[in-house]
Amino acid sequence: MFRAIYEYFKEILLAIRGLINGMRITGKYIAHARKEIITQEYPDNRDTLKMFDRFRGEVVLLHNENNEHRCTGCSACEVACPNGSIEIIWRAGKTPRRAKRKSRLRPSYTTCRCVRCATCVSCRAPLMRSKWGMISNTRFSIVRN
Amino acid sequence: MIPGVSLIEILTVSTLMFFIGVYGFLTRKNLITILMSLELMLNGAAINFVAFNKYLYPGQPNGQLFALFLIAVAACEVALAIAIVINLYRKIKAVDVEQVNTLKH
Amino acid sequence: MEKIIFYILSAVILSLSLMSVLSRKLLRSAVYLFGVLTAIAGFYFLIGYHFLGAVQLTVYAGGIVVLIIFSILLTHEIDHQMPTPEWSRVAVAGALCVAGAVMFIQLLQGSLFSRVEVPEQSDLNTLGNTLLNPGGGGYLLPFEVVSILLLAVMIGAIVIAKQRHSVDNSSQEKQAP
Amino acid sequence: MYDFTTFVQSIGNFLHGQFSPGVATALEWTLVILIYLALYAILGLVLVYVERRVCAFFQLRLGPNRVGWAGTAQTVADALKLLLKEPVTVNKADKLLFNLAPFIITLAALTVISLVPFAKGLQAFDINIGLLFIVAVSSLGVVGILLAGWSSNNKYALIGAMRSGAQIVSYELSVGLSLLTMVLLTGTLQLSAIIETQANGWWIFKGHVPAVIAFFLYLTASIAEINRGPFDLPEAESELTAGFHTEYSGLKFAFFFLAEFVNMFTVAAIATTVFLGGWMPFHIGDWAGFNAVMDFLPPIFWFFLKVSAVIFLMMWFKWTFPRLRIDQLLKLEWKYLMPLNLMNLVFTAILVYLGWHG
Repeated sequence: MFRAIYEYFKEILLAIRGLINGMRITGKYIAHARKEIITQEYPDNRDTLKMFDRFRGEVVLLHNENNEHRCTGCSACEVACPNGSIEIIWRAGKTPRRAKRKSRLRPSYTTCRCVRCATCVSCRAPLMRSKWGMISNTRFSIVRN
Repeated sequence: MIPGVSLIEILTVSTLMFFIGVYGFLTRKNLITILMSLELMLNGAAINFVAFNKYLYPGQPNGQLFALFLIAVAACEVALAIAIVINLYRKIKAVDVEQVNTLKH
Repeated sequence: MEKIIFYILSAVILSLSLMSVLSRKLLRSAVYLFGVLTAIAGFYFLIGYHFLGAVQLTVYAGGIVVLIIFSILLTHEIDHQMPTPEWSRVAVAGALCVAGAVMFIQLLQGSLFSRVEVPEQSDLNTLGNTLLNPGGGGYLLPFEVVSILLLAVMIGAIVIAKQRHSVDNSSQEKQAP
Repeated sequence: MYDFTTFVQSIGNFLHGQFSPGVATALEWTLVILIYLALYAILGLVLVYVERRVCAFFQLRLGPNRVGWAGTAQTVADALKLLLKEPVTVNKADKLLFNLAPFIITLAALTVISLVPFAKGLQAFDINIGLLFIVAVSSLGVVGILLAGWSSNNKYALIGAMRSGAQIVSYELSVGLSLLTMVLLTGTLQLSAIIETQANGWWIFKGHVPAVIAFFLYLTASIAEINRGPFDLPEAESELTAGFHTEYSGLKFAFFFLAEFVNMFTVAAIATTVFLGGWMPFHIGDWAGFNAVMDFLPPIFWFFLKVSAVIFLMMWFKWTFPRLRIDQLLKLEWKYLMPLNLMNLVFTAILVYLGWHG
């Protein structure tokens, strides 16, 4: 009888101690909330955010300072891509000589199909790079031509 | 008392409410609706207690106390009735009074 | 002003109680009953008995109606509609009720109530003192009797509504191969 | 001491001087109703924003910080979105009850805040049974919840409503009992009179151990009564989609949402009134200078300061603990809160009988 009453009150006191412990921990969190926030406000801090080297994101075609790329249209990336998100489109020119020109080359890249495996990057090293940058405000920017 | 309202008007309202309850009690077959009609009748009676207290003996709280006891007894009655209804539903899957026709199940 | 409020309240009470009795959907009639009880609490507030009005709101509108709604939720489907009662029953009951109501109202019109003019007191203190007074017009004994009644009802309701496990177990054992 | 009684009376006198008595009363009522509706909307908007920000800080996130300065206009944008949404009604629902349910909940929440004394004389409805009336009216909201769950014709909504009903009906007892303890100490039910008794010290300091126990029991039980976390299992998102308001959308959903947050304010306001001295400033014994400085702040400021402290405590509580299971919830009420409350009540009764209370 007295044993049961003792156990009952002991249980209550232990519960109160547990509650205070839990609230102390979250209280510590909110006291240091300004310093320890782990959220990244992503598109705003794109310039300062450092990502690790092995990060894989959207693939981009590298351009030099004259805004020219060195893609020859070998289709190795198209072959390597597991789910067909890259497609090399040759625009049909009037003559075969003009059809071979680089400006007529149109690599199409669909981000919504891409799984960011970066298999395509390993084909020709300096041509493509896997880069973080997957954010789009409109649905038209999902397909890159 | 309410200025401009005579005792007779309040009693008329409570009488009409009581007889509406009686009508529901006689025509309904569902146990829960019978219970609700009973509540209407009880409330008509409670209004009578309160009105008589206010209009005839405003110095004493006796009518109020009767209404209080009435509310307490109504709560008891509803609790028991609902226990019975749920038990009945468990046994015969219905709460109609006409389907309760066996003495022991 | 009080007169207008009284007429509005009595119209609400009468129309909602009629709808509660006549509605064919069960939960709707419970909601109309809720409206009636709240309006009666409003009537108590209007007449100046605040304590009684608050008790009416707590026990009736917050307790009994919730119990009734619970039992409806446990025992009915949503598209359940009660059958209309047969016309002979409606006729007999309606005639009885109308006759009774007319008779009572006739009686009321003929009667004279002698009003006693007593200066009103602060009602909550007298109410509490009378309720817990052991002698001299006090109501301590009914109070205790009601509390014992409440305890008995609580135990009784639990015993009635409790599932009997022993019966179920024996029936299951019989069915088992 | 700032006093609003003369100010309120002068408005009443002005109206009665200008118009006939009936019109003046009607105008007064309209004014009060408009003020309370505005207060309701503003409270909802502010509390939703504060809740989201504070919750984010507890979880080391940022919370809404895009719309307006530090995200302050976020709730306005959300409210506009909810207003413009289509009010969908379920095809097989009981239309009348489906549309009635949000209004019952809103009415209950609004009626309760009409009793809260914001400052001396700044109270719409100073009734002599105030505390009992609050307990009575706050128990009406459960009818709206049950109706919403039933009339949606959805099993998740029905289960959520049943859980909510069981929870509210059982936790109401603890709320009532812990307030009854304080009624024993104060000796009155009227809210303004309860505040008057705390002129020489708040009850949580003056009422010794029983008042402190009653404060924490009241806080726990009323958090459970208004379905807030960690007792928010009627609307447990991971188990019941959204509980009783699964099928609601647009404005009707906003009513449920607002009522929940306004109920939070009401609970904090009643705790402030009964335990923390309402609009009374913080005084320490005989420190005349300190007390004078504290008196300098207007009472309405003190009231809202205390209310926001209690609300912060409630949010802290919510974002610390995981959600309870239904059997744990009912066990907490019937095995721990109720007996503790009863013991506390008897203890307080002995204390008051011996005349040892402040």
